[in-house]
Amino acid sequence: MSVKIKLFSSLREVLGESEIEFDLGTLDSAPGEADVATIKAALSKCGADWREALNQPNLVHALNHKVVYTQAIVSEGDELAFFPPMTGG
Amino acid sequence: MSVKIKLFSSLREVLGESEIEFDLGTLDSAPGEADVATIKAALSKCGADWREALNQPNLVHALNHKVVYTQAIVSEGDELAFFPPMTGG
Amino acid sequence: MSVALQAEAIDVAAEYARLEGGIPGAAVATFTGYVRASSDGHPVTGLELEHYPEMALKVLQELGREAESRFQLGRWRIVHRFGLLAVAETIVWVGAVADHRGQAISACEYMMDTLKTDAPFWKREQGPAGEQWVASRASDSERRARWQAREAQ
Amino acid sequence: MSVALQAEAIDVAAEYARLEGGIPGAAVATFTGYVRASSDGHPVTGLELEHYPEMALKVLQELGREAESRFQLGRWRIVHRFGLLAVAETIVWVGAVADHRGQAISACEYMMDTLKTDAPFWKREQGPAGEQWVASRASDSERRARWQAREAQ
Repeated sequence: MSVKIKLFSSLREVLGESEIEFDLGTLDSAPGEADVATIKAALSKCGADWREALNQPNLVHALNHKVVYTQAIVSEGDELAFFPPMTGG
Repeated sequence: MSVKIKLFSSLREVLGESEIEFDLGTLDSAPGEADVATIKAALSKCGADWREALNQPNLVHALNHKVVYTQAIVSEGDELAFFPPMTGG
Repeated sequence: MSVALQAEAIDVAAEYARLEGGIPGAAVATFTGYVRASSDGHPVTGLELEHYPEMALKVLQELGREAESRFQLGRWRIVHRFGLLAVAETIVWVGAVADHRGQAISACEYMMDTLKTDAPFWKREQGPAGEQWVASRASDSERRARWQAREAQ
Repeated sequence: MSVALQAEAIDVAAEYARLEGGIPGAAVATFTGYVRASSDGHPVTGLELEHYPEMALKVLQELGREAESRFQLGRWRIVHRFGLLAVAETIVWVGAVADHRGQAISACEYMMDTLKTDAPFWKREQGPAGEQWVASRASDSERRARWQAREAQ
């Protein structure tokens, strides 16, 4: 029941993690009903730094390498990434 | 009192000349009053092919390497060119 | 018709030769981005480019295919670097081959405008005062949005 | 910062290297035009480019300087060929260096759009059915006019 969470750029730096496993089974949501917002809320309980990093207004969420809104449903085996706005090119 | 007349592309081909000398003294205009239109009118008397070539509606006139209107005054030593629309690049 | 993510400097001449491929379209446009020596008035001595490799590859491949379809490209190529970059080094190269110049030039502009905001790369500038993440620019989002507005029409 | 009129094929890699000059701006855009194998549906086997040398040089130098001032270019270069050209050979190359990508890319588009209608070159196409002068295109005049409209605003 696990999801791979990836963190990039300032989020990776501030939180000191680039990748963690997240167990969907720890959520109250029924299977198939956990969305990005639910996971953000759960991770925000890991501490003030997590709460702050994950709730910055311009945070980008990518689910399986596609940018998504917080309503996107997250399933077992998915890869969910959080990062600030992109600055390549 | 002469002006160098240059012809390019289809004009050069049709008229069989790439460069001729034109004597401003042959014009009725007072010195300093001959314009491109006057010279076109004079050259149009050289024959039907000249009349037709110089009176095509999209003819371009360049005086001393700058595109000009037919009202531009032509002076001794000037270089006047006639050609169809440009098609480089 | 391909994307490269690489740590090495971009060999612009080799990329051009490969894009043109001996059978050029009538029109080939390219764009190369380099590391600036300053940013918003403060000096920059180098750049670290972090990226999300799997997503970057997917996003840039989709971008190239979208440009191909929008601008009827015969060929295209996107090369983006990651890792440590010195001032004046190449960061990104895009190239497009089309029948008409407007298509090739617009495709390069579209690819650049889109990858700036949509491809998962993050710049960290190094300077005398230390290191800092580069903030995204409103002007980049605006340039990106111009294409979306045209799409919606 | 210069113009070349030449009979020889354009060495795109050498032109790029010279333009970039080891001290690049942040943004370098280039455009290369090639001889097409067909024109308005009929096959083309080659092209003869007639030009008015003194005027072509002046027009292109003024065009480069105008682009430099309009788009705040650090460097620019325009290379145009004349004489006999085979299919798939280079005809024209323009390059622009600027601080920002929009400037470099727009400068290339502006230089191409303007030289198409303002530089004294005339194409004569060779094909199985003989030779013919290429007619100017309304679309080229329209692209040129877009820049004049922006200027007037």
